[in-house]
Amino acid sequence: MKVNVVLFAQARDVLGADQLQLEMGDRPTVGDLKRALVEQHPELQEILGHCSIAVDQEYSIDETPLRNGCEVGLIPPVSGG
Amino acid sequence: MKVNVVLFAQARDVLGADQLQLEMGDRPTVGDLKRALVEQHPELQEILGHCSIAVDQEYSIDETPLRNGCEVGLIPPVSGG
Amino acid sequence: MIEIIESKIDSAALLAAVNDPDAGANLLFVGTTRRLTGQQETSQLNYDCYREMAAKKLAEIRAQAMERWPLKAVHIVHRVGDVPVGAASLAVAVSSPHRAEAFQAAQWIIDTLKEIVPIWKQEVFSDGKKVWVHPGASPSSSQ
Amino acid sequence: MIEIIESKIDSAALLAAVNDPDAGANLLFVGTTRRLTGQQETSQLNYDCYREMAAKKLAEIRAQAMERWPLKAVHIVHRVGDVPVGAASLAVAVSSPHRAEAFQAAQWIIDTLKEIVPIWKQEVFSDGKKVWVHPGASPSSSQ
Repeated sequence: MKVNVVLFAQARDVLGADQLQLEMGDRPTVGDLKRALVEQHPELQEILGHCSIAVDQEYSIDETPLRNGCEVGLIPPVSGG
Repeated sequence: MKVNVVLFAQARDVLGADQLQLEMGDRPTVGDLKRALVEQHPELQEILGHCSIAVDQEYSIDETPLRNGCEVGLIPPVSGG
Repeated sequence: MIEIIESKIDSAALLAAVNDPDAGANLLFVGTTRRLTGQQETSQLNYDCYREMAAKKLAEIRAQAMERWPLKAVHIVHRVGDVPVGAASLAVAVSSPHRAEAFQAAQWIIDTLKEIVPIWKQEVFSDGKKVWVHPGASPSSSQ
Repeated sequence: MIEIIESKIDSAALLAAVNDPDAGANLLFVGTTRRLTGQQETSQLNYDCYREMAAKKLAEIRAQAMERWPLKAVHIVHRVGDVPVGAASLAVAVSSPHRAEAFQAAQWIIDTLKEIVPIWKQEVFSDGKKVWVHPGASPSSSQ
């Protein structure tokens, strides 16, 4: 299953792209996605430890399942206002 | 000594005037003024119990002395804002 | 800046006036005449004012706030005389580097103003009855 | 009303929009770009935003505030993209019958916004250095 991850702020600068595509196994969870992100993009390791993962614009936990076609966002610590 | 007292809000409505003049003895204090007010204007008794007295635009205590020509204000509980 | 005026308060101008490149937080509070108090409908407020003393007390409140919090600017405007429903009777604008002190200072300014500044509100109800608001004293109404 | 815009925020219009005859308290908070953070001089901020999620989270915050306090109206506008020093990046306007709830609600809205809404600030310093602000994460700068 392919998962698209949209990137913001420092994570986007680190990768030089505003999204990336991950190749993942069957019935993946957010926890699986985090591991795949570090494996396939080790340059994200430092910021990833501080990031939340949004699935379909909602904050997730590691157990949250990923469905085909869902929108995943990598959310560094926010600083709006 | 004559003392002018300026009146506001309900106290002014009760007296139907925006100031009054009190005849007082020598070296009067704010406490003396309050007693003179009730004696000479008994209709003020009720509101007076809730009022502060300002002397030259400053809140006073009963011991505050009144000087010749000072400005005395009768200050009902305030409700600005 | 401290003002006691008899005309409409220009709140937007007040907010613009506290803007400062070293302030990150700008807070504007506007107190307006409410239509309902409990079940009673207010048609307007009349504000009486001991003008010289009110101006002095407002200036003291402003100075104390600026001493107590690291504010960049403080403006207080109170309207007196007749104030219709929905119109502003009070506007307080403050600016500060961070927001916590702007919120604290604005609340303290309004609380203190309502305690010590000699300004009085008379409610004019829709049935024509008029009542001076004197917190703690028994109300007396007049036609 | 919730808005995420790329142009100047019209704060005065926002305050006017929350006016309500049953509200006695109208509060407007405007967050502006500060020139100084410590000793460093900021020339502008760039805000990045996960737009769909930010709009959703802002709407949730607004709905929760209106449920929690007896507010008459709540408007939140966040500007994204480039915001020069002194300009507004955030405006929050609330109205309520009494002032305590307006102050509480506005502070809660801003605090919560800064915790959960996916918007990110990049400081552009006067020496050209750019730093994303990611509270808790170690800063990394880029040209």
